[in-house]
Amino acid sequence: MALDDRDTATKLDFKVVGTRPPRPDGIDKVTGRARFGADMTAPGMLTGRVLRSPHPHARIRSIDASKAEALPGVKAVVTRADFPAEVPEDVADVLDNCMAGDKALYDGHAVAAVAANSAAVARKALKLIEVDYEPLPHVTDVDAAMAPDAPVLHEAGGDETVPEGHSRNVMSRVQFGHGDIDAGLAQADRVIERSYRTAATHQGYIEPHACLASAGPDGQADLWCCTQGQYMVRDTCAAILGLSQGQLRVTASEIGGGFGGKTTVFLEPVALALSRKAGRPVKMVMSRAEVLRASGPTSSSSVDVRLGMTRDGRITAGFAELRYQGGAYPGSPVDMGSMSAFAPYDLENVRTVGWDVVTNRPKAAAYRAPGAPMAAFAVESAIDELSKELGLDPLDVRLKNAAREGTKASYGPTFPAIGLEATLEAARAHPHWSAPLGENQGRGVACGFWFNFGGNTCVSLNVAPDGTVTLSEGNPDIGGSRASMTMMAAEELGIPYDRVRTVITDTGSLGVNDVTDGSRVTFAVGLATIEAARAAKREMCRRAAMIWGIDEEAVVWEDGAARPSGPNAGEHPPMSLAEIAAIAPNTGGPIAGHHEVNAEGAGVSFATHMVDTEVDRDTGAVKILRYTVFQDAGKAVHPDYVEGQFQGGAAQGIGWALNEEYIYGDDGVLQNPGFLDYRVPVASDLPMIEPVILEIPNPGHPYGVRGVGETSIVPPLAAIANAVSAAAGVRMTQLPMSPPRVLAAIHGADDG
Amino acid sequence: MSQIHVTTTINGDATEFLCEPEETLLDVLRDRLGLTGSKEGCGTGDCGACSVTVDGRLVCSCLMLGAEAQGARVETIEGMADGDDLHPLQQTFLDHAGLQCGICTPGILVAAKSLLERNPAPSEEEVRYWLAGNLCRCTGYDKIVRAVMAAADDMRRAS
Amino acid sequence: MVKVRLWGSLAEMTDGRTEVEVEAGTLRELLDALARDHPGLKPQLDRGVSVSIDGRVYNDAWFTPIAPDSEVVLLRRLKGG
Amino acid sequence: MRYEAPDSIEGAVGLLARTPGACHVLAGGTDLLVRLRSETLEPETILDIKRIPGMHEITPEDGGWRIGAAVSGAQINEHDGLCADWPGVAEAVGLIGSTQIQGRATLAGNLCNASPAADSVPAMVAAGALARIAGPDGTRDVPVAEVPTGPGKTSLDTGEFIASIFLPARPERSGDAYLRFIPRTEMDIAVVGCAVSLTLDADSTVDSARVALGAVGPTVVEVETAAEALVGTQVREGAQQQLATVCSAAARPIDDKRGTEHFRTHVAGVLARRAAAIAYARAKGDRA
Repeated sequence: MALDDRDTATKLDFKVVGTRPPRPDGIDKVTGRARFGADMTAPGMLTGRVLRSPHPHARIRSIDASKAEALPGVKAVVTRADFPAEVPEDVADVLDNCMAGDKALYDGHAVAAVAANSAAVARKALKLIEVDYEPLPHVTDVDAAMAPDAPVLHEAGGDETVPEGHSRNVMSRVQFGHGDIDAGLAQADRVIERSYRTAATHQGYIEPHACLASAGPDGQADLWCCTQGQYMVRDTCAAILGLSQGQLRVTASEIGGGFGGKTTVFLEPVALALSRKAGRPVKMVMSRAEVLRASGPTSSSSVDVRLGMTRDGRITAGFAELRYQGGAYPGSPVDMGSMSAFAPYDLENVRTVGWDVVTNRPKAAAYRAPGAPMAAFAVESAIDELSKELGLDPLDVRLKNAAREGTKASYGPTFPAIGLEATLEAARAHPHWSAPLGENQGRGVACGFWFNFGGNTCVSLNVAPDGTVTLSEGNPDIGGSRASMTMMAAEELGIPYDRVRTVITDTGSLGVNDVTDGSRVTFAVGLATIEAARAAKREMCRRAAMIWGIDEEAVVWEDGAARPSGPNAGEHPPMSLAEIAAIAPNTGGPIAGHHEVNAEGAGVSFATHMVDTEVDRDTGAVKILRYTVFQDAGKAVHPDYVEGQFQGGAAQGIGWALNEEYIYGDDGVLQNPGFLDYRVPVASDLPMIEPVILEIPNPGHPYGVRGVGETSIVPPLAAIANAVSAAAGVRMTQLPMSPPRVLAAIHGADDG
Repeated sequence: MSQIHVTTTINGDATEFLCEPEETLLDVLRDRLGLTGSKEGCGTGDCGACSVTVDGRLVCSCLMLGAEAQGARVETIEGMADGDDLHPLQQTFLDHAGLQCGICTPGILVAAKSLLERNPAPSEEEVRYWLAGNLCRCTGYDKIVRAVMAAADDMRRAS
Repeated sequence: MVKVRLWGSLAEMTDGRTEVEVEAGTLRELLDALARDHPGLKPQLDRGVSVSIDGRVYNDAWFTPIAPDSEVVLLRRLKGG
Repeated sequence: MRYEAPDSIEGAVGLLARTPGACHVLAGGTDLLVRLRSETLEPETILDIKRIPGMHEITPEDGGWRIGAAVSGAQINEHDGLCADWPGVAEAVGLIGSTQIQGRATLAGNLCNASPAADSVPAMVAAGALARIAGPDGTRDVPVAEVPTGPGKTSLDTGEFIASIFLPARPERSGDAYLRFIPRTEMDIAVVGCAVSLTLDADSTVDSARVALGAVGPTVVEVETAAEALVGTQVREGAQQQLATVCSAAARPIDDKRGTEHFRTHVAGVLARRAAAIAYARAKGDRA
């Protein structure tokens, strides 16, 4: 069902929601007991390893695995020939990415895999597999890949949206917007036109991909893995391997970070294929180098912006052309970038054009608000530069143009109640905005927008005979969602937090749950949890009515107990949840509530970030001095973990802005596949990050909840670029703003 | 292939194991002894998720051979709580939401314990630099640093 | 009849019209009618779209009601991280 | 692969001599284990020197310090006497990797790994340190600068390994300092490094100096023109400027994933002047 008939009366008097209880998985995680992807073992288990292409682009003429197969201890070798020749269209690229077909399309592309009785034997076996490669010309840069004479990855080329005459590496084109750009620019007092570039970055979860597969000749299979969605893994692997979904049971381990990168499969189908062939369980764990070379980073981008503004700060027109490379297969998030680029603003004339381009790099996977940070970097930088040129306050300019309820969004629809203005007002009123700055220091602000999702959700709430409650849900808990679900169930049932335990089930125990992505879990699973609790309450009221011999309608649930209500209910002492549960066998059997929904209709989310930086003019080094995040959470269920999402997104954005990048050599080989040279922020790089939670209730959720997980990575790139540009006295238009790049910009400005 | 026989002490328990020469201490802990609390995030000493102490010294167990543990005293996350009594750091990480996904948490707790044993009153900057070898991708380190400082306070008050 | 706003590059498949009108009372009827009346849209509809109805985004829920005065906007299929 | 842990220098030398090229010395292991894992190194034998007596010790000798080959960075920075004499060497060692790496990494290992970017090597060169090399013919002492001959290559012969590092007695009125540039605040390999060691005369004028640069050439670069720029000065603005100019001129860096040629050349000068100022203050006895 859709949610148009849902209870949208937003609850205000919370007892549990909004407090900060300890998380239910906490003890396991501080004692080392929690079991993550690589922590599971099985009797008779083999070790699986992948052979990867050393070439960025090569035809695979043949693969001879006979020597590897003959090595004592090797139990199975698989290549693409061990997978079905035909798979459903929607998983064809996923399969090709997990195991190359005719061509290896990037450095690190899987070409074969072995299962052996030890890691040492598996390693040795990989060296015995003979692959006859025919190296082909390669391209890793998005603009170079669009050139007419660029090496072509896929002969078939792009879809019907790509105009004639483009490189076959252009897979699709999108365009959004309304109004007349030229007319709008003509009304402007000043127009700027700038080009921006961002490097590809990786989600950088600390836990490498890992799984343990066990498949039998009867078609039944079990898989344990770290993933953002066990149902996605089940359905994708079943489609790739020709298994039935019901025969494959997938259990999600504790997950050591995902950020979008674990919303697809890499090792899982390979492990299942190896296990099926070897007849033994197979465990596979990626090395960090494999994670960086072959799991999904996000796109690198090249974006042109034209923006017109009047002297008093009104944006008269905004145009952006976005080119994202999504690695070796179509599907970069350029469409999302094109929709979100100008979404924070109420513009009469706005247009974005997006190009999805393939290159010889690993297939891009989702990364926290996929596509939006790069677009916001370009647009928010241009707004900042124009504001400064016109001598205007950058927060005032944003407030003057801010989207609000009734604004026709740049991507089409009309906004309902949204929180952007509230974040801007809060930013302007915050002491950070008026704090003094020293020499070589600069302050930057930027706004960000992200969609939130709902999606397929199925939860079950079971009342135990002693009156405690187990909530079963099907979404891996990345950042504390079990705590939030427990809180919402306790709130709704009117019982203490510690009387509820939330567990995450395997695919066999609940209906389909969409992936933990799109900031959907607290919103959608929370909504289903509330509805499941309400169903259980209705049942408990019915049981109480039977006991009291009165109409069901004459019983209400208040403060954790059924109570008679209304003129004909009579006098009965309230019956608590525990009392009703204890006699459930006498009144009709076990008490449970469940809820299944495709929870569509989620709201959108906005944030404003403010950052102070200091630039060392002699070395180009940038220091983050102070950072404040202002974001609308709708309703913060567990404020600690809402703050954690704000802080974590800002930190990832700081890495993206300053030092993280995929560096390819001229040979098309990734030069920095490790945490030594893929430089994520370390503790000493960062200051405290102050989270300011605003609560503008989402009318589409009974408690007013909005998703909060992704929006926090959208503004930092631009906010930091604006701050560094102010501190260095020169506009930075390319990320990362690594010291050599900042120093070169300072020297360029000095020379000019 | 000849395996090496190693006698060592792990979390106070006398322990013997056989290992291949190339196996790291982390491999031994995880795959031979079932102590999977120490995590492998990189295998190259860049993330700190495998942090343990050896003879009181904080190290990455991925950068040490299992054979080198001969005669040593190894402490891992599994030995941090005393029965059901959590170490003050474990408690403050729960109280201050010092973890999100939790994969870096064991390494950070072991590293932070080693810091507080040397420096009972570290400044924020000292905490940040001491923990610079422990990557966390979820939290932005804010609540981690607060949790360590809070544990230091609690431990000073208790002593 | 329901007015449906199209994104820019879709308009190229409908002879440049950025808004089309179809007879539909639910999301399912809307998607069927679009594919029938505007075959140029079919490849994109088959790849999947999201639909904003009065400011809320829907992907699959066929029986979501649509009123004649509803604001209906086709969107690229949303994806998240 | 075999693991051997001899308990004498002679035993170690014997093993090394018997398995030429296929035996690798394990001290702290922070480089060796990374290379083992990446399979860029597949030795027949790993020779752990940590059970050889003296390898873990810092001992006074002739007014200076002898540092065993297995002494960790953490041990060095916990040694008050050594830190007081050679603060620049101590801070250079202390910059190698994380706290965890400090628990294992050694001066000798940093030297033998022969990375042009090794933090401790410029500091040891500026300090005039000697490496004591044990081998089939006994031991020999060589200046640290002569050990690395190129990226990953050393002048050690078959059967030889470094048994200890000797930091000489620190002259009166002298001080040293090491600075490096990295993109983050920790955990990176030096993009440029610079060590300065100075001795002053009675009126606080530089009497002698050594300046060494890291990561601007295939091996550490000792810049004699930089020493000349400092001698006879009180390291004021003009001398610092000249120092920066000659250090940038002496740099012969490459463009790579860690930095550009332009960046390294410029920052070599920047670090030299900053390090010289610190070394000068230390030599004067200022607490810095």
